[in-house]
Amino acid sequence: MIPEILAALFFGLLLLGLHRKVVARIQKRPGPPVWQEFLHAAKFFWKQTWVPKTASSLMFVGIVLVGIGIWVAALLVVIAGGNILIIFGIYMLQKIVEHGFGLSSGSPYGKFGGVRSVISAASEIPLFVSVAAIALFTHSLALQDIVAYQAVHGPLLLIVPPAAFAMFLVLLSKMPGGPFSVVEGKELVSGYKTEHFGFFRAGLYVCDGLKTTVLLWTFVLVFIGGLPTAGFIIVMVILMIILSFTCALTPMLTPFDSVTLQTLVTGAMLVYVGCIAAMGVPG
Amino acid sequence: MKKKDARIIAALTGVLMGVLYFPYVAGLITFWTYGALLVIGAPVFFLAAGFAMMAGEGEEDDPFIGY
Amino acid sequence: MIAVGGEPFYYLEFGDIVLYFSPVTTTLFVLALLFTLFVLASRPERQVDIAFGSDAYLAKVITPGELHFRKFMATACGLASMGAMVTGDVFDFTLFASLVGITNIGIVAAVKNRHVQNAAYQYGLVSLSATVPLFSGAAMVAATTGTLSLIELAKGTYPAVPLAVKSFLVLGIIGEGMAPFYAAKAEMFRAPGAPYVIMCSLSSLLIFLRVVEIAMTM
Amino acid sequence: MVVWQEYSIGLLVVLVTAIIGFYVLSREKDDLHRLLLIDLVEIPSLGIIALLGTDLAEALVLPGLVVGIAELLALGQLYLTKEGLQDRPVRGLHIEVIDTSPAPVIISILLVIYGIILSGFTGGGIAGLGIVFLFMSRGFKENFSLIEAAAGISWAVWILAFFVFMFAPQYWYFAVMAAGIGILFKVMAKMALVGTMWGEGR
Repeated sequence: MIPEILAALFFGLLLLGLHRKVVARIQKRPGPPVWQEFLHAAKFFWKQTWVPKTASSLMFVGIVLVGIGIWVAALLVVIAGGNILIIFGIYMLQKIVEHGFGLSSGSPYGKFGGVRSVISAASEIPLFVSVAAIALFTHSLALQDIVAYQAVHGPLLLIVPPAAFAMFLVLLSKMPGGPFSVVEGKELVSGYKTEHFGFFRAGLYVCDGLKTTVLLWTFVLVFIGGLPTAGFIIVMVILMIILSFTCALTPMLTPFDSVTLQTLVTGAMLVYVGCIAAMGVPG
Repeated sequence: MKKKDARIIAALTGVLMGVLYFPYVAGLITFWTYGALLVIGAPVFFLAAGFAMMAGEGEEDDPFIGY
Repeated sequence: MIAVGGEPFYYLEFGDIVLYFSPVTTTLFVLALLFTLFVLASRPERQVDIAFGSDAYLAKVITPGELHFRKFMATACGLASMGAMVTGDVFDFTLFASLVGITNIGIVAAVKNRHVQNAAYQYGLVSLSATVPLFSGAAMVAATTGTLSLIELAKGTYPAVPLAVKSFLVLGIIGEGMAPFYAAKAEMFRAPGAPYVIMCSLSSLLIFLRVVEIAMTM
Repeated sequence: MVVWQEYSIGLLVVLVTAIIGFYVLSREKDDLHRLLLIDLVEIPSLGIIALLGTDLAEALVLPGLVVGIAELLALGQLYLTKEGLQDRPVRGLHIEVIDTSPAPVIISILLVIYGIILSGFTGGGIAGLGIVFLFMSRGFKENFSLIEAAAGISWAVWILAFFVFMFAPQYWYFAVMAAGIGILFKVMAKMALVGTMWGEGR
């Protein structure tokens, strides 16, 4: 299992590097090398580190533990073909982790970043509506059942495209520089990350790497189905490039607009799922 | 946390995770038992290693409050 | 049965009150437990505020009395969310949810900050009115099926719970502290005392995850 | 089928009440009035539970009521701190008839006797109401520790009765009596505390 975790971490960081590269090229910049995020993580790990004077020290350190722990757990759940409700639960917990990162230091910038991450909670509601849409078809939320269902009936991407779109928005809301990334607005310095430096920041990169892999992998598993390893890698890279294009070509919304848009999407999804449930599921 | 303690914790978790990998591959312990160990052990190992190598010696900092 | 939360692997029975541990509920339970332990063990941060118009900045310190009260409230909130995670009874779940609402107010009630108190008050009004759909959802589950036990409902032998009743239940939980009503709550997080304030957002998150599981199980 | 129809009609009535309550709540802008109105909105939820019409409903109304009241009290306290009203002196009513005539005493004695006859939770509520009325009309200057102790002991009796139910079911009659009397005293004492909570001299 250790090789899988390391591979997922490395791959996730490379994907994030690719994201930066694509965004830079769209903006006619050369951009950093693809392995830049990995270099960052390594660099931060070998920096002298301490806990700020004003911080709630146990929380400050413990939240890094929680952050890494939950994403390792999420990866294991994906590997084992476990329940997607757990994965999405962990996805939502990422918000708490960001919140904890921000608030535990006592820094005003961290605090505002944390509060923004709480506001971005609206992005989670479309998630559950799409989960409901999936469950209507597959009658199970275990990843292996969903994959087995798709092996018979074809990818869910074609069966429930709106659910895939909603989940795509969810992925987008966790991408750096995306339209819903209110947590990372430039007026907040580094937002919730401001005070976590040194190996704490390296831990954040570990979280980000694992998170990217887990979320993209889950998306591919849920909406496209089982593939050979090389297939997974190719599809995830393509997905990442699509996400990067979306991020680069859309403005960052204000927190209010972001919440409004996501609530509207949720409403549309609710109507859609209601229609499916009312008409009865084919097959 | 003292650097020495951190070193011990890092070594312990690292060795435990490394050693128990073989019984897991051999099928002696279940996926979730080893998984639970990793979920707890990986972050602890990461942080303890960080503390052991790079914990600051001097006075703590004030937080960043602006340029 | 839709095995939404996975098959339960342990039942803890107190008479007819049954707690059950399935993969999903256990994960959520462990998370609630973890953060409750954080609350118990950690000290609050000293929040730094910039004094505008000068170079000065000041750190807010939480007094011991306030600290104890808030620690108690945050712990109670953690216990209530733990209970809500593993309970096998719809009505118990709604009770735990509204208990979480009360303790959430309690966590920030002692903060001497008008914005925070205003936000907590507005949130309290919303969450109190949300008990109407919440309790009536649970009561209507009993009325339409004849049982409140999730384990019995999951077997599929009872009549199906109508969609309207499920949406009542979910609406109640959303009112207890999810978006879009969350907007009333966000201001509460300006309060100093990170470990305690975090319980506010954690508990509502966990409860929402659980209600999704419950609504899909029924 | 008849029952189902009754239930639906009841449900309709309660839901209409709830909608009226929510409408009023959305129109009201003053914080204090909203707090008062929210109590009105809370009642339909208890109504829906009561519509079940079984003894399960009775068991469910109670915790629902308690949670609602607890939330209301918490909000009330929050309102006081929010508006900075804690230090304001509170004065009793001081209506001459109530201050001097024996009527409040007689009314409260009647209520207490009726409560004791009913016994149990309802009886405790009614007897407690009598004592609340007495304390509110006459004022009460003693310390609360005696009432609190009484409430605590009767609560312990109530819990003990439940243990008797569990471990020695053959003594059920004794346990029923103990539980009934225990809850009677407990509710009565707690309500009496409510009556003295905002006494004079603060």
